[in-house]
Amino acid sequence: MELLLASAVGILTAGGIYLILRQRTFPVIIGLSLLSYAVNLFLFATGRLALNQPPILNKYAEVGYTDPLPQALVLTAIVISFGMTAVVLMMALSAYLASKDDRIDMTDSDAQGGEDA
Amino acid sequence: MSHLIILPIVLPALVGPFILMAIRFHSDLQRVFSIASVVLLNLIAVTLLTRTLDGSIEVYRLGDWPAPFGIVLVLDRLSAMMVLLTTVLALPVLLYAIGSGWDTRGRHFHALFQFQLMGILGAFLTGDAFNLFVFFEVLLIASYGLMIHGGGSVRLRAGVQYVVYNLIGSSLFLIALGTLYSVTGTLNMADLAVRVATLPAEDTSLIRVGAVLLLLVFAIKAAVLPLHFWLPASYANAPAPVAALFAIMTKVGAYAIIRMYTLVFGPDVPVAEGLAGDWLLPAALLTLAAGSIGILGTREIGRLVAFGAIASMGTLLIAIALFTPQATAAALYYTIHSTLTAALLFLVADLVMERRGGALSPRPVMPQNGLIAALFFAGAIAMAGMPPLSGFVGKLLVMDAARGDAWVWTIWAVILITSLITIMGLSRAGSLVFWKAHDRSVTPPETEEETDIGQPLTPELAPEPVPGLAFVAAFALLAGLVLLTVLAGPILKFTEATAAQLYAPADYIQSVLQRP
Amino acid sequence: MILTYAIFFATGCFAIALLLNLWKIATAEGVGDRVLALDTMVINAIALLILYGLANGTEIFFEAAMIVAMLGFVSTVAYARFMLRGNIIE
Amino acid sequence: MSLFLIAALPFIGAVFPALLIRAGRNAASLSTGAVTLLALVGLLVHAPAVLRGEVVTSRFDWLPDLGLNANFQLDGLGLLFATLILGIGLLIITYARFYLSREDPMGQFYSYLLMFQGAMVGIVLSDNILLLLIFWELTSLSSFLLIGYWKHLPEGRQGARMALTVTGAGGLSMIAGMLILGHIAGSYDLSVILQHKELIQASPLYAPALILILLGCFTKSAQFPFHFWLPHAMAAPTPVSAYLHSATMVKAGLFLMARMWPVLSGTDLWFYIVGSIGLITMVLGAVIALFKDDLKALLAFSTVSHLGLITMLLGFGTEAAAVAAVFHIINHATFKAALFMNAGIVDHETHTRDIKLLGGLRHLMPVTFTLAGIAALSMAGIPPFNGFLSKEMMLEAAAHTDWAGVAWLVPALAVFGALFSVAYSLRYIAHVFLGKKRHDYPSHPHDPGPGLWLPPAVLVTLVVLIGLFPNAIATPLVTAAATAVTGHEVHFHPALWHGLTPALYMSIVAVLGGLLLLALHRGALAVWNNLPRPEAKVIFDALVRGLTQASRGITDGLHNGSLTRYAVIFLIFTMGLGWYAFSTGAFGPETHETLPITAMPLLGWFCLVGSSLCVVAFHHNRLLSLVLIGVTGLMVSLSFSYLSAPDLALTQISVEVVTIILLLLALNFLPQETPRESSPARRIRDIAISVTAGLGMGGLIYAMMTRDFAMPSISEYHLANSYKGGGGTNVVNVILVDFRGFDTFGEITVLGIAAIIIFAITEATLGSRVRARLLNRKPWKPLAGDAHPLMMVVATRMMMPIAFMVAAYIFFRGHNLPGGGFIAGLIAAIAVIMQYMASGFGWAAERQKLPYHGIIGTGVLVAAVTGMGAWFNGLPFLTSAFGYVHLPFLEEFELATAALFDLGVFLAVWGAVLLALQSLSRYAWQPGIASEHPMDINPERDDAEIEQEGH
Amino acid sequence: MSQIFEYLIAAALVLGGIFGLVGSFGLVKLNDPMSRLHAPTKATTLGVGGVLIASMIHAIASEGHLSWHELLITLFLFLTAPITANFIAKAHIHRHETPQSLPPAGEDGLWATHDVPASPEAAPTAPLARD
Amino acid sequence: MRMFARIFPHPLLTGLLTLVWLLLVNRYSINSLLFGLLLGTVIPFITRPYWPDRPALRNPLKILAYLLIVIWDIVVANFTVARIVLFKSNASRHPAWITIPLELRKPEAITVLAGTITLTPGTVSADLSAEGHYLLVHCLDAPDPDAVRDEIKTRYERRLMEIFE
Ligand code: NA
Ligand code: NA
Repeated sequence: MELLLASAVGILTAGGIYLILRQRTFPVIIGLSLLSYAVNLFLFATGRLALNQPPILNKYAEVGYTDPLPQALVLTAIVISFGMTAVVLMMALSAYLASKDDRIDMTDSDAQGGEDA
Repeated sequence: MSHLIILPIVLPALVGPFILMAIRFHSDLQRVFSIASVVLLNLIAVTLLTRTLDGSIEVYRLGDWPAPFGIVLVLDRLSAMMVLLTTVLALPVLLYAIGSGWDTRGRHFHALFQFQLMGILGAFLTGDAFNLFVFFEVLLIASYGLMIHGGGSVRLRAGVQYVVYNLIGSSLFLIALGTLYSVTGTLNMADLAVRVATLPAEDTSLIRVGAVLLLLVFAIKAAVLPLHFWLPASYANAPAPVAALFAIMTKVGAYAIIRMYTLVFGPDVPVAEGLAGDWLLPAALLTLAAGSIGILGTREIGRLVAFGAIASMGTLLIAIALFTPQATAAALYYTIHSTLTAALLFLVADLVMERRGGALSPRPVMPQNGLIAALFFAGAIAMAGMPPLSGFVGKLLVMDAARGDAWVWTIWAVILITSLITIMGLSRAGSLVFWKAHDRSVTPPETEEETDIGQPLTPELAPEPVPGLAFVAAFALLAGLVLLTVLAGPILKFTEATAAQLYAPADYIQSVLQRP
Repeated sequence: MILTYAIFFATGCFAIALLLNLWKIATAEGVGDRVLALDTMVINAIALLILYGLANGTEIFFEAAMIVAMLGFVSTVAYARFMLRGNIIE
Repeated sequence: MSLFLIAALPFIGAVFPALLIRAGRNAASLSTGAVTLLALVGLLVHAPAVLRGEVVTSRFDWLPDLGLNANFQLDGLGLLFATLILGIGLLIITYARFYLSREDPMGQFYSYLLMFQGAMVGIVLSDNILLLLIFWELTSLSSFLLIGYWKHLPEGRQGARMALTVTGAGGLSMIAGMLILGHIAGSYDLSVILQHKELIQASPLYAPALILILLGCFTKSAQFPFHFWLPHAMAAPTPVSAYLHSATMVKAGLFLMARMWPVLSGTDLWFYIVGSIGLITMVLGAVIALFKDDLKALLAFSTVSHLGLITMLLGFGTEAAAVAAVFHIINHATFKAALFMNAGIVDHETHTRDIKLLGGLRHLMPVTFTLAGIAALSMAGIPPFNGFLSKEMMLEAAAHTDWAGVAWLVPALAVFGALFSVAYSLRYIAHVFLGKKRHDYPSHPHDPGPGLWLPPAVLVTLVVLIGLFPNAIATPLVTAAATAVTGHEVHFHPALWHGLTPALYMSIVAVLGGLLLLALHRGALAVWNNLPRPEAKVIFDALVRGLTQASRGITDGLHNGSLTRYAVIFLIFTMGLGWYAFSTGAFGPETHETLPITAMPLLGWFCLVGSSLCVVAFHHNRLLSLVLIGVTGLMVSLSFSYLSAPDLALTQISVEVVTIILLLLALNFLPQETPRESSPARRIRDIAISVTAGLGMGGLIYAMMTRDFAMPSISEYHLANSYKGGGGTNVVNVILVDFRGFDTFGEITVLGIAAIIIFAITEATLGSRVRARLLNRKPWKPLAGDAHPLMMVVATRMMMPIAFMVAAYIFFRGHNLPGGGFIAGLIAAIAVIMQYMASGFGWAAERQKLPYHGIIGTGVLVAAVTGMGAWFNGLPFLTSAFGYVHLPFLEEFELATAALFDLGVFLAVWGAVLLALQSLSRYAWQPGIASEHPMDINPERDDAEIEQEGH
Repeated sequence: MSQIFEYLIAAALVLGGIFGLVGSFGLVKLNDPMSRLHAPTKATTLGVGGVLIASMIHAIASEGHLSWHELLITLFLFLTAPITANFIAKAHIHRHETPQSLPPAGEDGLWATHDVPASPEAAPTAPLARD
Repeated sequence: MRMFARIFPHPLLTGLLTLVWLLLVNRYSINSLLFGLLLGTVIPFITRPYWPDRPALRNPLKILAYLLIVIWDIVVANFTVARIVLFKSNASRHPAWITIPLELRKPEAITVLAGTITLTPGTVSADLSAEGHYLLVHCLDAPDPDAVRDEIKTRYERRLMEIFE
């Protein structure tokens, strides 16, 4: 099972990074989403894997619980990355509307003037 | 139980939403509340600093949970100093934003400004690694908003780059924290220190990966080459007061490096052997080089200052990378200096850009040329590390601290040669902007390219800019630099005491982990 | 005993169903079919969640199933609306 | 007067002229003069004591930990220089008042001048070499301002930058030198350093220290090969040239060599570097000076030459030479400053400095001529003027100097230099003042008012007086100074006649040769002009331009705006360092038992991996990639569910849907396809990087999952105390709202900020020209009819309330079972989204204007205030209280402050999502977009209307 | 647990599983887009329904209390499935059908999806008057 | 009465929501009922603007009968569809579009009809006509489309007419 999760994290990471390295804003944002899945799973897995042991305290029986802390951390991370994604999406959209260009690189915009004194 | 420690976080966290909710449509009231909040923060910061002077460390246990199980805030000399530096910077920057009218060129400047402060101050105060991540995110997202304040296509595109780069960085932060947690089972920084120190020697690879990834995350913030690429475009395209405030953001990275690599992965911790200094020092040297070369090579005054900020981070990181108490003391002094300097120059750059555009090409004389030139001259002196301002003192301190290091000659050579390049670049820029304007051959450019940025959205409602206030703000920063120079002795005493506290982390650890 | 086999059988059915959906998503012609496959996938996933809860004797997955059901609807409608009108909340 | 004050006075005084200039030029100059005079008087008060051999000191601890202290001392050398600086300064101030025209900003000028003056005084009074460095660099800075004073002249701007670059570079190398020196001596205090000659000269660091310090001196004092900046600094107003570039600043290097003479001189290294450079400079400067037609250039190169002369003397390392050097410093200052002022008068009156256009001025400007004549004769070394005295001493010293075993070399070159010196000095007289009166002067010259000629006259008087009565006037000062330089008592008895010494013969040869050379000037000039010689400025400019261009190339090349490249560098660097860190550590065997791979997770793995690979493979079709990422999100959520993380599953899926909705809203305005534009090579590179990153990340997490915690996790405490101390059985939720509630507080702040940023961007964009573009936007594809289908609207009337119900349920149970404020907030938001999708944003918003900002603000405030509530019990922020409350007829409630905090979370999340949606829908707004009715087709309504119309 | 309950549950599960599989199989097998739409909207619904019924019976049988909340999911699915199908069908009509390829819509002229207003200003807010 | 209408804009919805709450908490006590009723009152009150009109049901009791028929049909439909999917080749299947003229006028009624059609044998409600007087239905396999139309009209629409109009 650990192998499955680790390889899934790896593939999500690879896919995310490949898309992040694309040249248009939209695939980059998709790539960031994929990467954030990978990171969330990664962070979650640092508590080790457990089946059927949700950290909901059982008053009636002695049962095992999986590590709740990484779950709480991932929750925070999910929320934050949601906010970030929304912002970058809006920025990318507005940048596109303002410049009619959705390239992520700005290689064109830095070549101007400058002379000797 | 003193709640003063948490006020630097809670106060802006209250004022921000209040501005959003209650006085969203009252620019004047927003200004009043924003200034009041920052003034109050300054008072709090001064009080906090005085409480650390005797070397005591205060711990604030959130939710009344004992460390390491809950989150703690820790006030020691370093955090107190950084808090005060932030608030001291914030006031003139805010005044400038109001004075120049920048605050009304987009929505929610003041709320975002408060949130930005909340994030920065929280990052300085927290004693929990994951909470540090959260505050990093708070300060980052506020910075995204501030960076694109006012809109405009170039700024937005630069903003997208800034955000994307930082999102990758945030992912790395989580990976690093996860790695550290998966080995040590804790998130509290003091507890991490204890556990890392007692880690079994036969299994250190993972913790080393976590440690180095964490360092990289901070290195991004601190704009260490080759992780600095986000900075020039972001800072150059950000509104000036924002860029000036960002001067402290790179210091957050520097702070975190100092904190983590003295407390948890200190020079004596075998696990962290060779993780920081080995590559950080050369990287810092290259950062300094890249920054100064940028200063000479740039075509635009905003970028010039941005590269100056990179160069000053290079110098600062050289001192940090030495990881000795003396060098760290020098680094802390230099931190104050470079923050105020970069802020001053960003404001000056804005004064220039507002009047003649930022291009380093001849334009006719602008209004208040002399006054702005004087400010630029002072800022340039500070940035180049020329006397009499604190940059020179800082440079000497850093060079002096490098004396015992094997790299001393390289460090000295790089610092001095880059100083020369910086001087050349700044004098070239100054001469072009302020002097060449007087040349009779200079005529106004035929067409000013039209921009759709930086115009007040509702001119009839927006309060007038107060140009005098803008100058007051710039001069206040300059005065700060003068004070930093004149009071170099006592301030250095303080940073030395701070460094001493950092390199003897037992106190910190004990204060945090003891049961109340 | 028979229950175990039944659960196993049903799980297997829905698992294969899920794979078929995935196959459709990977190979379909247009977006429409894929949205349909996604919608089916969501429903199959609900079944799997319930089955998993059944096998483990826990109701902890009920909420997940319910919310998946609700959200699957919303996202399918959103995709379809996008194809129809571009603006999904005009 | 305290030395500290003497050094500070000019700086303090620098404020006055800038402020007083509104009161008039006289006020500005008077205040400047008064400050200078005050400092001079303060200085001279100490003169008797110093001349007696005492050393006046003044100490002030500034940065004791660095060894940088404001320590000042005044000895003979300092007195000599300080007197020169302040005395000549006074004259220059007077002169400048009349020299500058009305258009020149005189307040600025005097401010700069005073700053410079203070810096110079600081240099010569410093008893701390770090302090000295500060003043040293300050002279560079203030001279930069002074040279560039006439901003409109390109020569001024370029000359200023050149001077700053050269002297700045020297200053920087001197910093290193001084730091080394201080390191060797163990102190940065001069008085200490000067006592450690043996220690210093024996140190292996002596050579680098010496060379670095000398670099500073040579650049400042325009020694070969750094001499070229000085002539270009002549673009400055003449008072500046007279002050900085003859009398004072250029002597700073000499001063420092003299200052350090006791500890640095006397070695071979010193002799060969300093002596040789001085010699070369002296000769070279003299030769070039002769062929300059610009008055100031002539004087500039003559200055170079004389500075070389003094350097050479200091380099000889003998006491006699040192004394001669000190004496010549005084003499040169007097006659050269006078000559510069004189040249300024000529320029001022004739409007030219070109010697070829001049001649015969003695008829029109007798006073000027007289002053020029005496000063130039002194410069030429003609008795009975002071220049003669020191030149004799120089020749005497040269005559006894043996260079690497060659006895004749130094004397011969010294005579050669002196010969040229005579020639250019006399040329200054002959070609400017003598000869026939011309009729083609650019202006009508006549003697200026006394304001301009009195200052040089004072200096010329000194030239004469020192020449005639050296012992009465110069000896005490020179003795004191030379004693300070050499470190022991010096006896100095200058006289016009020493008998038939070698120096006298050499002098005679020089004078006669000089006269001859002048006579042959035209021919010599022709030869000179045909000589190939490097033009320093061209080389320097090329260097600077090259450096600038290289910098630009590097900078633009590095920071080319390509985020993808930045990211690639970032990733490679990170992976490299990560691998380094991993491979240099120890890696033990697996300790944690793994779970078996069963069918269910394998299936999930297939779906997850398959869908994410599809996302990548089909990413060019943007809508499709959104559908596919929906699958991925669903699978991630199921994975969480399967792996005992129900809260995560709920959160993941809800966030997923809202994200997709936002992405769809945005995609409406974006291109529908991503073009294929990456080259195959680039794709391969990207694949390599991403696969490596994936392997790294997967490997890392696998390594972690297969190992136990090295120490017990703190979460054991959370499990143990969740119910007891936090009042909830859902440990994750208790961690979120209690143990780590502060994280959550930060997190909702992030979300709130995100929403207001989105709002702010919308405002900014709609406030710009983009608005018109949006209003005239055409859909990217033909639209379907029936925007608000009847079935959807009707279903929503049920679904939305049910969704709210579910949200309430999720909210209330969160503390004990999976759920909580965050998920509830998202579900509530989705409920509203359903309504928006059914009848349109406009229709819905018209019916219920939700104050989005207020909701977010309330949320954050509720959370904060809840946290602060604990303060009233004297407990820290976010300390929770809880208890179970039975309200009659209602469910048993756990009333926890944490629930209130969670309410804040709920509101912030809900508001944030809605504000984001609102912002996006504002982009889509076009006239008439908001429908009047909830659904487009409604037969009931239509029929009713038709019926009404029928009536 | 009594045998009868067990058989009931097993039957519901097997039935549900088969229907679920058939639905997804239909999605792959059927060759025209509109036909594919049938499979999931019905078969899958009942598939899940079967599982839910099984779960409900199981709760009654094992814990002895009435657990009806699976009904809620059924309710959701029954409420939403027609809407989903309607939207997907509309999307298909919009993209792949023309007014000519569909049966006539009687006196209404066009099917709603094809009834595109000329411009946003002329959005279908006011009905056309008819005799 | 008006007061009642303001507080309970849709009493049936209130009932439904209360039921939903009971199902959610999965606990059938008076406390839960009361709390569900509370939420079931508050939520429709808040969402009232989105459902402005109050459709009156003429014959609510017939709903139950209708429901039973539909559920039965759904079960049957599933077997039918399963047979078609599994055993009928694509070539021998006769998919068809059919137009169903509507007598129903109320949106709620039309929705229920369309929903029923979708959930029952081999038919999917695809679209409504421009004025809402016809329903476009797709049949998975309809050798005789007219029969399908007639059955829908008689089996479902007639009953709905009784309930709604
Ligand atoms: Na929760
Ligand atoms: Na608590």
